[in-house]
Amino acid sequence: MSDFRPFEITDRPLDPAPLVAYVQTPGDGAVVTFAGVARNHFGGRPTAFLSYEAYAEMAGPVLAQIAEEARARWPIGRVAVHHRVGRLAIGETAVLVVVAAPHRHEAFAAAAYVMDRIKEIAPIWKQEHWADGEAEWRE
Amino acid sequence: MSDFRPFEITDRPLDPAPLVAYVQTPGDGAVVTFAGVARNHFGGRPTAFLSYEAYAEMAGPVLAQIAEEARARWPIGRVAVHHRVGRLAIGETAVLVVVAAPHRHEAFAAAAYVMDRIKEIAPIWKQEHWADGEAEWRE
Amino acid sequence: MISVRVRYFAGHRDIVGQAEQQMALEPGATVGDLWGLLVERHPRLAGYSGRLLFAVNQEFASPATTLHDGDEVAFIPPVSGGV
Amino acid sequence: MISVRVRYFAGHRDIVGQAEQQMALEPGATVGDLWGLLVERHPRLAGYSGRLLFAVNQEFASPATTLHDGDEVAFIPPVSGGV
Repeated sequence: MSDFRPFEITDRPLDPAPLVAYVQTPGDGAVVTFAGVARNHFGGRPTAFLSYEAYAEMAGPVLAQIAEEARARWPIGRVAVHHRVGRLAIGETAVLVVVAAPHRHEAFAAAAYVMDRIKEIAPIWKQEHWADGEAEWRE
Repeated sequence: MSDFRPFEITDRPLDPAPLVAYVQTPGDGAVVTFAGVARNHFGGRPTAFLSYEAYAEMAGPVLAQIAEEARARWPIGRVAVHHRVGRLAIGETAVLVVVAAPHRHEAFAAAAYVMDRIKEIAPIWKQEHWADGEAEWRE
Repeated sequence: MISVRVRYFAGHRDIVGQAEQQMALEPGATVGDLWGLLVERHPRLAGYSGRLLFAVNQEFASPATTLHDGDEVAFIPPVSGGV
Repeated sequence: MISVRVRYFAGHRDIVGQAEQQMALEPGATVGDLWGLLVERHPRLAGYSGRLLFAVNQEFASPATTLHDGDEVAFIPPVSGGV
């Protein structure tokens, strides 16, 4: 865990275990983990794979800023967010949001909020590669 | 995974990985994992450890029934719930609720619902062992 | 007479002093009748009246449920799973 | 004249044909001025006007933000992180 960073953009497969270990402190009764995974269709059209690109130097700090927003709104503990970039096969995890809190309702609310904000402002882009060979950026 | 059961009462430490692997199917874009962990205080009073007891023959089927309630309310995929019994040290996981769904809002809502219902009807009891040596059932 | 197996958990077990027992009842006795009998024997159970759940053969039941020979009855004090 | 580094991502990069470029601007030029210049050069960028975010030196900025020599400017098309 020596190189663990709570907010990270990476081209390596994501593993929730180190994020959960990082966020959980003895005062926490709840840890909520959200995994966003590549699914095999969008709006009924079959997807072959996804690729993600990020403005990495900015995206990491934006993820940390979103976590601070959540901490200002709810009595929660630590937050960690890892987002993957590059090519993802169906079923691979694109993003992990992990929130610890003394109580579960705040952990759920904060995790959902962090994910909503990522989709609003984090400089990360998804390209859908359809099964028929076409590709397009989701905008 | 040959002996994996999606709804289980166990006295062994809980690991989310097999639950996540079980719930996730290619049509899912979201997997929400809730971990309820033993925390070091309750209402400001220090806790030494917790112990859980279950009506195990009934609790497993009740967990499955709660999952069916959630599936009737939201368009979600698979659900898995493991609840631990016996003595738990601070920081150990008492319950894991994992929900997969095509979209994240439903996965969050269903996971929160399942946890609420567990606290309402699952025949499982927690005994708080205070740091001062007293013990009491949470009722 | 019918015979039923009664299960006790958590605070109930602490009061009753055992985890389960076999009990003989009049035919037609209900879950509520049995609870009343237990409260007579163990007055400290009265504090749970109105805030417990009932199960017969591991399925939720009501005080009006009629018991049959061989049934397993559980009185479920307020649950507190999760954390 | 000042010199700024411009970063392009996703759909923008596809239109502009490069991931970044160095551009010379009049002193006092704003982020909005630079975007206007780019839309002139690459008319297909016009479809993004009004629905993009701006960053200067990796922090969110507005079209009114004044640019300085050495700044890194990013035009951020609609983001789609997560899934």
